[in-house]
Amino acid sequence: MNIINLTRDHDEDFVHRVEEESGQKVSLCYQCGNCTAGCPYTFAYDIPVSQIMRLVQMGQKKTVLSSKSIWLCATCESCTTRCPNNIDVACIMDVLRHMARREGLAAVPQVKTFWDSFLDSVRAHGRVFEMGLLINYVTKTGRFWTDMDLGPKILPKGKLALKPHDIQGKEHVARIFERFDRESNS
Amino acid sequence: MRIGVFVCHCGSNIEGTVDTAAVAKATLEFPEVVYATDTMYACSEPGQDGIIQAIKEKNLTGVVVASCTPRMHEPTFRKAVERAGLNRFMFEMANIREHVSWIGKNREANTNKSLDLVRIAVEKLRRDAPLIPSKFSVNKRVMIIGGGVAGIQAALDCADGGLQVVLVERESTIGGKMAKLDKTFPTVDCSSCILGPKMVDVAQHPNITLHAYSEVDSIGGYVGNFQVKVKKKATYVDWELCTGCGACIEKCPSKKNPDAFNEKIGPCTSINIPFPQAIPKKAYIDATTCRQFVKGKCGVCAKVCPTGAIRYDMTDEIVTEDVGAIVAATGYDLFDIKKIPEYGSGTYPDVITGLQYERLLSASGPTGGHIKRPSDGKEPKNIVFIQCVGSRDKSLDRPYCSGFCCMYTAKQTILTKDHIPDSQSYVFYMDIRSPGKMYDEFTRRAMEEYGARYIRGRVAMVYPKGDKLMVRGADTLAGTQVEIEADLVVLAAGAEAAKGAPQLAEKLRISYDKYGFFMESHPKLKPVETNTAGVYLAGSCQGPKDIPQSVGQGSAAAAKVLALFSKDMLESDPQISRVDIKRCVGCGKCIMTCPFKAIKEVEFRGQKKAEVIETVCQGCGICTSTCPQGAIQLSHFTDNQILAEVNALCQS
Amino acid sequence: MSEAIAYYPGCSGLGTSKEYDTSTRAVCAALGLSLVDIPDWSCCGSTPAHTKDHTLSAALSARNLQLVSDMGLKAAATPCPSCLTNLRTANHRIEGDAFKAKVNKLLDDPYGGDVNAISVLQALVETVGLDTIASAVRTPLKGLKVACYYGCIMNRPPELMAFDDCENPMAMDNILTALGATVVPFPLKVECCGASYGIPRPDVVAKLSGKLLEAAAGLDADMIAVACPLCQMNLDLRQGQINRAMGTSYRTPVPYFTQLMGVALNIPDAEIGFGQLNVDPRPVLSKALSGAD
Amino acid sequence: MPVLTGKELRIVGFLCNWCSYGGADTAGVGRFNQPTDLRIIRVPCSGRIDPLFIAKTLINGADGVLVSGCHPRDCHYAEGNFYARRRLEVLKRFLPILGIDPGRFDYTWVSASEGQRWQKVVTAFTEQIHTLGPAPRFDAVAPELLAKVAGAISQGGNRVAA
Repeated sequence: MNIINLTRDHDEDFVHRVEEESGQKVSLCYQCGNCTAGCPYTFAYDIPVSQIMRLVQMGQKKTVLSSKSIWLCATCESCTTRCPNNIDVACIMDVLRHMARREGLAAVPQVKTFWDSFLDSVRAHGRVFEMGLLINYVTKTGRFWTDMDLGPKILPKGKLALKPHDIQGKEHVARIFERFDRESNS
Repeated sequence: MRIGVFVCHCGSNIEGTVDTAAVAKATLEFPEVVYATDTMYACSEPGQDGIIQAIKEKNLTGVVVASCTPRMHEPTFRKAVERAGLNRFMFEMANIREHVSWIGKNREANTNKSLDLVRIAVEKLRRDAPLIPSKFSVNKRVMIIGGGVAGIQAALDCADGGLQVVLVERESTIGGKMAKLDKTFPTVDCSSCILGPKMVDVAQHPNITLHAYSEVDSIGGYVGNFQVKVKKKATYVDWELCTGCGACIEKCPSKKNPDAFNEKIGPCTSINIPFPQAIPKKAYIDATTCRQFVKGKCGVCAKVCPTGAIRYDMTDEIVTEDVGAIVAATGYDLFDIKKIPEYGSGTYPDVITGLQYERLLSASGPTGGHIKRPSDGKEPKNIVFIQCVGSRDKSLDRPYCSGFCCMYTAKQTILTKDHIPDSQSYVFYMDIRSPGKMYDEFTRRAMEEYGARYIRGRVAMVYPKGDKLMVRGADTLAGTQVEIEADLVVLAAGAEAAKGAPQLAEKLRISYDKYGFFMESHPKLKPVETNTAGVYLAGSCQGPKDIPQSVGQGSAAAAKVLALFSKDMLESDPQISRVDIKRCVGCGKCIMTCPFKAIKEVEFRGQKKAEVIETVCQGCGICTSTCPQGAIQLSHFTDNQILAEVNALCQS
Repeated sequence: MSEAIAYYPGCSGLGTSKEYDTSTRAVCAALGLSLVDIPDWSCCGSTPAHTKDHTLSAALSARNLQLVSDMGLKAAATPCPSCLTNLRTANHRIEGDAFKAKVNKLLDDPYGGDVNAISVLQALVETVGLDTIASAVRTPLKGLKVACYYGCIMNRPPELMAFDDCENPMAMDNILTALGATVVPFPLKVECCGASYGIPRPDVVAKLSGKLLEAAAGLDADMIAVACPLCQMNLDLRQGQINRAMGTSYRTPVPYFTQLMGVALNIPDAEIGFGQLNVDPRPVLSKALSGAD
Repeated sequence: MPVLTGKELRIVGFLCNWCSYGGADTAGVGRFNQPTDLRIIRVPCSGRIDPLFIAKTLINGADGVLVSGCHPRDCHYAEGNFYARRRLEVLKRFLPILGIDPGRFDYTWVSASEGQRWQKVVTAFTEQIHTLGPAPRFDAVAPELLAKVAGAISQGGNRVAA
């Protein structure tokens, strides 16, 4: 286990960024563990959410942003709802993902790929084209076995349209993404 | 007037951000200021001597001290100037610590502001007149409100000190929360064995009058002479005749009412005596469940009562008690665990409070001291204790620590092992708070000798699975989620202010905090006094306390009352309203607005005039701002004085 | 007839949760709740958008809220909790002027922040009301034992969603009770099913949804009624995957609550769309309703 | 020099001894930083505050006046703050007649335990006055007008009459 030198390795700027972007005060956390206790994903996390909060308090930017946990949080709001100090923990997890993206980190790449595929679909069609999303995801990850078993169950029901329902104003939606890209790069 | 100004450094507390020497020097420009100096600690012995010496040497006739809040040291300095031969009301303070040096670090602004505050103190002092207090007699009876262990202790100490005591208790028996406990920490003493004799002492003490099943209705008067109206709620039993034999309870056909004494985990009859050691041991009828009241017919208790004590037509009665001092010892109530639905309280019967668990442990409880879980009466093997339920929780507006839960939970794990040797206790905690003599050792014993498994973390939810309760929590030390299949879940419900506490505080004219706990006069130095003279506090009504702390406060409050009553006459505060009868037109508006009925109408040369009753006036000044003529003036807060302060601040 | 509410079906309503959309429309029409389609609505961004950026997420939602405003309406209802969360979060964040300006910078038509978003479930309980629902019942669901599962974000966090109890919501329970069904006290009403991890992390869904199926079976529920397309897909379509992963053999029908309302209100089968589900509820349903147990 | 020119404005507070003065003390003990503009005049009870004090303070050149007493029902003198509330409400309505921006006066309730609340109150009120800026200089207000206002307010202050 690494020794953390608290005089040198405490990234106060990181703490401030998290607080600013989430609107939450991380010093309110007294480490009761209620978030970890209620989190349905604790079993899948590499760092339990209460320790993510602790590491944020300690300014451990690299450890936090490289964790798998931040990509496995489903924003189910269990932590936020039950936090005795009214900290919006789920929002902090969201913000940590934003920061990880900016640092080019994604410890669970297939989750990021799936989300990106989803947004690509929205950008192209104005709405999610589910079949296209799946094909896009499978192509990007090379996980060709993904949900193959579900095909026979779902295709005959006509639920998965084979062609996208583009909306008329899809350019409006595309422009939202374009402006967003421009704003984030400026 | 010859005024001296003393600007205190208060060590570095003031001097750190205020140039006290510059303030002192500048005040010499103020009218009638003939002497000014800065001083290290004005309240210390050399500091006070310096003031006295200056008064004598410089022939000062008035003194301003610029230091801390007058709420702290005004009496100290008034005594000092009196020792130097001045009238003690020829003194004013400027609060340059709490209101200046402690709330900002800008030395220039603070120095400037301090000078302003001295300026208004000087202007006020220039218009002060010497005042002489008058004396009034004291009624040496004391009322104790609340018959828990704090109130019992206060009552016994006052009564042993020779005072007449009136003890008022809301329930039908005294004993409070302590009477419900099985054992006490850290000695594992039997609670009713140590409290019971004290309760008997109350009953037998010739100096104590007990009004049980009674509540304070209204309070009038002031220190030394309060009039308290006490509502004696109808018990429907003539307590003069009731012998406490229990025949009525045996025969009462309404047997399935939730028993408040047993924290509603057991049934009781509509006519009841809460527990065997009850004081007074008298029966009372709960009219909300009694068949005679609900259905209009029954009458069984009246038939079986050997002394004919049942009175269905009894009504509430008001009695007036005249007392000279009041001790509030109204205790606390438990946090309502239903406010945390994820723990399933209210939904799952086997999720209970710590106090309910005490009743399950107690030999006089509903299970005769056998731990049986409420749902099916089975003996639980895995028992989960959850701490801080309604404590240290901002989201529930209960950010404070209730103080005693850590200790009673440790005790309960020990008792659980004693009752059920093959049981396993689990305790979810955030921090163990055990600062008391033998307290921490006690929690260690629970773990080391009794094998209680302590888990550092909170519980997110409790849900049923078969006949078990799944407890899902976290072990933050291991960094993992944990699950326990529990048979019984005990919630360490936090303490909150007793129901009705704010209303009682308003009757007593004392302050309470945002949670309903009563405010002491000073958090460190006047823990049992209030800001209302003659009203004292004891026990958990001021904030959560364990038994020894409550008992200590009961004795402390008694000592305060005994000290107050050691004098036959009290001095009234002379800062009261006075009528200029030349200006008074007898309109009577002041009489109507005075909250204390301290102004009366008198005839003066055939004309109606107002007159202030000196010892009744409390000095609020409402009359002064009501009087259309400016004829009634509150001494030391006259219109002229306040306007002089205003002008001093507005001059540029 | 109550005031019209704009209707936002959400992307899955056109695909994987078609039957939720058709049954919702049919039930609301039968109960006199007027839902008006939002012309040319677009995706709210769902989870992927808010995990990328809050301004982007709010802009994708705000485009739709502004379309509602253009219709002259003040409220939009959506059957999908994920859409609902995004629409409500956008509204909440836009209360801050700085954030609002950032969002409007991304939009063609700026959004004023004047449209409230609610769930179809809330509209049914609060606008239509339980009494009206009860009196519209033609085929009472007597004998049917249902576990109501709300999903994790229909009611959470309570400050944002401002509807029903966040730990023990009762809206769906009350509706099904009004339909004549027996509702079991399902303790995991708001536990997460695994959400959108079905594709990237099916193991996670198997574990979480498996727990829900187990709890419902433990209470002898005939079926689990749901209100969320994602929950439905995880519990129903992936039930086979779950069984394989957990070594179980559940065949628990997981209909939308609006489908069960459709049965009680005698809505035509085509609009109820039971045939669209993986585990067909009809056998269990007819068995329960016929009283043969 | 009563205030620091260019930095501070002239703000006068009237605080009851038992609650708000204590609350300001609690704020000090807790080291809750506050702007330095406010000067506090201690009175026993908010019921002692004659609305004319406030009018005169504003007319004499103060930029703002803040009154604070015990929370309703928590008055040390039982009902002083009820009288205060009635009178101060009336005063608020009369300030524009005197040509005074009503934003320059406010009243609030702060208990002795509410140090943090006091900090917030002082900070917010000081900001409010700084937003309004220095008060315009008054040419002498006609004494008859002041007397008229005084009469109206004292009517409002009398429970029986009102």
